[in-house]
Amino acid sequence: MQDAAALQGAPPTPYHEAGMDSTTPHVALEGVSRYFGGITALKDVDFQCRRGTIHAILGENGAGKSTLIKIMAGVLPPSEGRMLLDGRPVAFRSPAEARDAGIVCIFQELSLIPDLSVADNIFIDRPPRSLGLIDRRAQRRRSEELLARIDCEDVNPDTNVRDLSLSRRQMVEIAKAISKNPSVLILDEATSALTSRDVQTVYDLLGKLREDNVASLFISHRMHEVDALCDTLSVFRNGHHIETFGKGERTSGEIVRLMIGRDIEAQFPPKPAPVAGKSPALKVEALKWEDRLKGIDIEVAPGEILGLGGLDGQGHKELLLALFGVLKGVTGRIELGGRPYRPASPARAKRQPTSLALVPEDRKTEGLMLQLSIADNLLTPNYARVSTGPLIDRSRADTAIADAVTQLQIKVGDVTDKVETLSGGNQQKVVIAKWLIDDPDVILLNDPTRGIDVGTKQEIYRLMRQLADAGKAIVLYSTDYDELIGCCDRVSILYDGRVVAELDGERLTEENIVSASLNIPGGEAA
Amino acid sequence: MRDLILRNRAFAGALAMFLVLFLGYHALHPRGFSTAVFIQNANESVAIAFVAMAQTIPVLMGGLDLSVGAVMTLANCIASHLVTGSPVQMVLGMIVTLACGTAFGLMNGLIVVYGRIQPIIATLATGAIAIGLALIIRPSPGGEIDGDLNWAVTNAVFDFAETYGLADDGNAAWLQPFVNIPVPLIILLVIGFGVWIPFKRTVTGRTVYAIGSAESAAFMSGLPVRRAKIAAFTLAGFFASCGGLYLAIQTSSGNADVSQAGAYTLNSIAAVVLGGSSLLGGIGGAIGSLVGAGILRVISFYFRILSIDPLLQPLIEGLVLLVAVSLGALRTLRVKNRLELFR
Amino acid sequence: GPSVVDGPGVDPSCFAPWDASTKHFQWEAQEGPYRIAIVNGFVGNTWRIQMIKTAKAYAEDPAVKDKIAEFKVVSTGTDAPAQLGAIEDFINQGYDAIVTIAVSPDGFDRVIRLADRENVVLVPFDNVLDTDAVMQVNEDQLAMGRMWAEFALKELDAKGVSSGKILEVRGLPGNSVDRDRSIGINEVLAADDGTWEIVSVVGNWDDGTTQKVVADAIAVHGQFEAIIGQGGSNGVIQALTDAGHPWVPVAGESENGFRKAIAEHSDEGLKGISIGQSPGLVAVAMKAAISALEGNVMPQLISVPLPVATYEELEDGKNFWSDLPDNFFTVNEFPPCGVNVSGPAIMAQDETDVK
Amino acid sequence: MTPFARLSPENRPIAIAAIFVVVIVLFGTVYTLSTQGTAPMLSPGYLLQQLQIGSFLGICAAGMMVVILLGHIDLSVPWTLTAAAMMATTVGGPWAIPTGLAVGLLVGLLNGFGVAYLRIPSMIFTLGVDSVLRGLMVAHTGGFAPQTTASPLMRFLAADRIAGIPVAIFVWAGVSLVIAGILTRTGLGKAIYATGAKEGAAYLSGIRTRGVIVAAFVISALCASTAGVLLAGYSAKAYQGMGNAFLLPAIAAVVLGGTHILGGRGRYAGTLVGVILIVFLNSVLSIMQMPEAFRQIIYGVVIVGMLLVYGREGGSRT
Ligand SMILES: Nc1ncnc2c1ncn2[C@@H]1O[C@H](COP(=O)(O)OP(=O)(O)OP(=O)(O)O)[C@@H](O)[C@H]1O
Ligand SMILES: Nc1ncnc2c1ncn2[C@@H]1O[C@H](COP(=O)(O)OP(=O)(O)OP(=O)(O)O)[C@@H](O)[C@H]1O
Ligand SMILES: [Mg+2]
Ligand SMILES: [Mg+2]
Repeated sequence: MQDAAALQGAPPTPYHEAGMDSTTPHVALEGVSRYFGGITALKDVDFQCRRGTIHAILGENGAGKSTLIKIMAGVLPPSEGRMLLDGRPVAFRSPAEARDAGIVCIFQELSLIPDLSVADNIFIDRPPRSLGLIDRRAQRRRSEELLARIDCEDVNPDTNVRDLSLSRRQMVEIAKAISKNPSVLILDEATSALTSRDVQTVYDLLGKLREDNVASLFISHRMHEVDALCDTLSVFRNGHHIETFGKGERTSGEIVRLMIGRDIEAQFPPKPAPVAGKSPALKVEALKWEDRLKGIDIEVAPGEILGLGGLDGQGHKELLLALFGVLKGVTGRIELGGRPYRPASPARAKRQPTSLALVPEDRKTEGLMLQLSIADNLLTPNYARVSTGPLIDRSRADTAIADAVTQLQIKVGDVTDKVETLSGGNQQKVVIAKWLIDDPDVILLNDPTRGIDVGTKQEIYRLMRQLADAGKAIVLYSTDYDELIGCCDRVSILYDGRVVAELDGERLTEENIVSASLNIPGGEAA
Repeated sequence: MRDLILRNRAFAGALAMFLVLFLGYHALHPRGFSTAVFIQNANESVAIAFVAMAQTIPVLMGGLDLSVGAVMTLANCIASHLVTGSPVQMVLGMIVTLACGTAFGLMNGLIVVYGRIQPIIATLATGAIAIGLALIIRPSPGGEIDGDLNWAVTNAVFDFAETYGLADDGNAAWLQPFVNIPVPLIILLVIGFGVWIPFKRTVTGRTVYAIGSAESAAFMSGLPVRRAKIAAFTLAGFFASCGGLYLAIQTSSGNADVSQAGAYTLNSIAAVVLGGSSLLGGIGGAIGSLVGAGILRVISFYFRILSIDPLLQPLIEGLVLLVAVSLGALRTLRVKNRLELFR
Repeated sequence: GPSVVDGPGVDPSCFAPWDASTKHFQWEAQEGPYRIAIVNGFVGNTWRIQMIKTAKAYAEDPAVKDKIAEFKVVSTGTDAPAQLGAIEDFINQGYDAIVTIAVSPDGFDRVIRLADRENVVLVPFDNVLDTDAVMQVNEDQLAMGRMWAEFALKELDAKGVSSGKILEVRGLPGNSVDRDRSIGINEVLAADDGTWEIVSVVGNWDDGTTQKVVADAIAVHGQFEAIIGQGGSNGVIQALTDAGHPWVPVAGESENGFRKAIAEHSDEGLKGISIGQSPGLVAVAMKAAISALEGNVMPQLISVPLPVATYEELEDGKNFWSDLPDNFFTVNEFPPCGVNVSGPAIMAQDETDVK
Repeated sequence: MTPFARLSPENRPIAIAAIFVVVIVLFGTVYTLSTQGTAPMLSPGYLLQQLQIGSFLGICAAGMMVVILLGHIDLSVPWTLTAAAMMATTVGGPWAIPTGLAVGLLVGLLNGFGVAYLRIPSMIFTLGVDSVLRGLMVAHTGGFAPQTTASPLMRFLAADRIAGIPVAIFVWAGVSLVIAGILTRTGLGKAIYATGAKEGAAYLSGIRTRGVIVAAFVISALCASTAGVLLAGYSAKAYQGMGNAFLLPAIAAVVLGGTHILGGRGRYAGTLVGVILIVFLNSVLSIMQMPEAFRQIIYGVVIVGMLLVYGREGGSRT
């Protein structure tokens, strides 16, 4: 592994920022390392951040970003080194202590309580009180104010968080964070599921906070968000702090190279020319379910990648679950490989002659069994495939696992390690790989690159295209417009449980996606 | 919002079930709707209701306390030695009894938090310890609890006043609206509401719910997770010892009955479920469990007024319990997204 | 409540006072027929089931049928408040007499007070109360313990054995019956001039536990000269058989299986004595309740004679039944009381075809 | 504790429990040597006899483990065991054992149905089933005098010996092989772990999790009924309440063997060691004629103590 300076061919640019140089940084880490057993998550990191800036932290999956902010937020103690707040050493033993010092964090794995109401969640640890007891009315009123501040008037403070979509939850999480009047606000991939409208709200918010002299730390794998927003950028790789620089001092290409230690070629693999007249592998007509799907028509042919776009909560998730047999009471016509198909259960879906696979939304609860080994996870859908009678054939199982690991280049030490020891990107690969062993014909992907670094994303894009070329039909839902445009042969935009537009070729542009997503009449033509 | 209603629907359903059963019983009873029968009903329900409330708090946290019955028994045995003598001594005895039970709950909490042992197993073990201690304290049943206290506390307000010569021997005019209320009911409601409702509206209480709903999120949100866990088990110990203390006064004695302790623990879980709390945590409340305990008791009341073959009674009781808890399954049938089943 | 009066009471052959100092009660005579309830505690072992069946059968007995207007049985489990509640409920419902097996020897003060206030006759039997404020029916547990031990010593003496290990199998810990029987046993053994090492194990009165603990004890201690078991006697026999332990004198309960074994092996050395706490006690208690309601003078504590059978007295078809299951309790009748519901009659009610 | 640090989290409890078993046996030996001058605990005869009695618990625990791996629990074990034994002896003859096992099958299906299809928490559904079974057996015993004598085959399996070794131990070994085989070698076993670890994820992976749950409860009930049939054979008859002594020790054995009570983790070898630990602990306490009160306290302390020694749960705070 080259070090950063060698890579640049020049010593690292010293970090400077107009007018702020002389002040002590608000938060500073000195020589911080963090080990998990044998794993080094952070090594000898010096890091500073200042008030009144928005500071991006960039790096591949597993670079140590989350670990860094967990140390700052009191979730994890550092193994070595120390932390300074306004020049004074501090050692937080819990998130509560960090919060008392003004450091508030929105964690990657959200920290909302599903069975409590939005208002309860926003004021979870410091509710307004009267006579020592929680004042529910005041809490509700102040929640409404906060939600209004981030343009979320549509969220009722009395709703249970369980009933909110992921993007609404992220917004509630943001409301909760700002309710604490932080001096340091940390967002760890807190915008990963937000749609562009909400992202804009968050940008505005962060801008205002900057004016209020708050230090914001922003972790995201979406480069364009970082470009648009941040004053200062820090790149981490393999637990090392590689470099910190000001906005505009590096091109995106350079940043990516700093992050992954090499250049990457064009982000998306080229699309093949469309082949007409193939009979669809999956054909859906007038699919309805509850009040979420109101008559969906889509079809996708072998070799094709169909994108699903649109604002969050328009029925994408339900569509994929309905096809996979998870939902009850689905009506409409579905054909798989030309044969009628009635979804009943995932077990049935995967045993169809034209078989289905689903990479679900949340890999931690729906995709993986975190405490089981990588091997067991990979084999979960495939035991029938590697068994003779009731008994598992060990050698066949081992081959299948080895093949999957090589095919997806999953970075594993030992396949008997628990899957929770993998970084997020590699976990995601495990979810995809376990289905590839099953050799499905139609692959349903629910935002498979959420929270995945650029390098890994690119691998996944390449893999999707390879699978399509090998004759698979792919349905890809993504919140990332670039991804839809770059990857998909065609994109269907969903709005309120219906397909409102189908875009392909020339018409597959960000503008068209946005206007169709908002269901602006005629917008598609614009 | 929908979920909020659903949450209350479980409680409302429990309350409705209780009322139907309870009113039906009184309608069939030859002396239904009389003070004597209310007193009897209340007396019989206090201990199980306290133990059910005790069980609720760990359940809300997503755990189970298998020691509640044993702690009740332990408190019962302690009280049988201490609640005697002069009024001051008796009050002191009661305080010590409650303190012991609470301390035992605290110990449960400390083991769960600092030993990082799953509550169900930790309390399975500490429950055995509590029973062992109870057997040492009271190798064979007995005790000399004050007879007046027994009579005063297990009757209506009037008898209480009369026994202790309060309010003009219970004849004071201002007391008249209350004279027919059973004292055990008052004790139950005062302690139940007086402790639970405030607790629920503290950050610690809310944290108990949060832990049951999503523990790591609770921790990340800066909630006092450890403190809440310890508080939950401590409060469970307190409620369980209230049950034990009442039992001691009610029976004027202590009895380290192992099978009774086990039965109370299991019934407390059934009461919690009948009362609409989720064993997965995060949903429900102690007041629901109070109602759940009532349901459990009323079911058995029916055997006393209906003519049912005595040898079929256990079967019928089992079936009714099974059907009652299965009513919760109706919710499952309505679920349209199967992923919601897997919480 | 009852007034305390001078004895003697009615029908002393059936309602024998416990001892000379036993006081006597008399209730105001009430018009029959009566409403009688039985409040059982735990249900789920053979003894209790046999007891309930006996109660039901006795209520149908021509001698008392006309005196009973309504008869109800409930089992409340090992839950003191539930049992107290059931008793109180029946008092509230206006029942005339309540027969009960107490789940605890204490704690009935309140219901006794209520029963007295409402003139309800409360009759605990079997597991009785530590009080002299109610009329109770029981066998003398202390005497039973003594008799077991005396028998064992007599048989050992006859064999010429004067030292060795004696195994005592105890019942449910914390129960007063267990305590009294054990006191009786140990009193006699201690007073004997032989040198006995007493090994004591806890069998909970149930066959399985008893079998296990006896088997363990044999494995550890090798051989016993005699075994005195409070209950679960079938388990004692089974453990001896399985371990190939030589037959020795065994004192035990009145299970049919135990008596079968004694009858079969007494020649080989299984000198046995079988004394039982009879499920038929319930009938005596019911009869006592009715008698009290009729205004008769009743002893406060009624002693039911111990139904003893030694190996010399066993007779198939009379005090044991070789063709019936092991589990039921043989002694069920009390002829002086006119309680003639026999064990086989109870346990084979519908069984004519099964046999 | 340091030598254990290198063991995997699954194996650590097993090793520690095994060492504790040895400690118990040694302690018992020292005790008997000092009080009676003999060392029965070291004699093969005594050990075999203890294991023979332990085999009933062992078989119950094997089934219980499968259910616990799912994160569920089977509280109906006591009366499943009793009902199987009572029905087996009632029918008698060659059909005794099949009848007993059929009872287990039915109970397992019922439990599985309630938990998997109605989605009632197992803690409460199996409790209800237990009391229904108790009610059925009370009614059964009270209806007419059912036959309670074990059939000769039941006697043979539970009480006889082959080459000096109790047949019951062979039965236990057989059950152990089957369960261990299912857990490690079959898709069903893997599906049990997967479902226990995260049912939603397992379901979305195409595992029929409801079927898996039913299967696990059937296995548990079959084990309980096997134990019931054997126990009736050992006692030569069936009786009310014969299962009461097995529930908590079975759960304790599973947990002491390192199986996680919330499911997804655990090895069968651990359960085996856990059973042996409990059996020998009982033996020593019996030999010492320990009063019930102290027994209870010792059980509690041993469970808490062992779990503390096993160490804290994995790093994550979940
Ligand atoms: N609790 C833990 N136990 C073991 N290893 C851990 C733990 N937490 C983090 N790691 C390891 O530390 C390294 C850094 O993880 P970290 O979460 O900081 O990465 P990240 O930069 O946030 O990645 P991502 O972009 O995927 O969120 C990874 O290799 C990870 O495997
Ligand atoms: N209990 C644990 N044991 C071992 N490793 C852990 C544990 N918890 C977390 N990790 C490691 O921490 C790393 C970071 O986890 P984190 O929770 O930040 O999400 P992530 O997996 O990095 O998500 P993503 O990359 O999709 O953003 C993971 O890669 C994982 O390897
Ligand atoms: Mg991260
Ligand atoms: Mg991440």
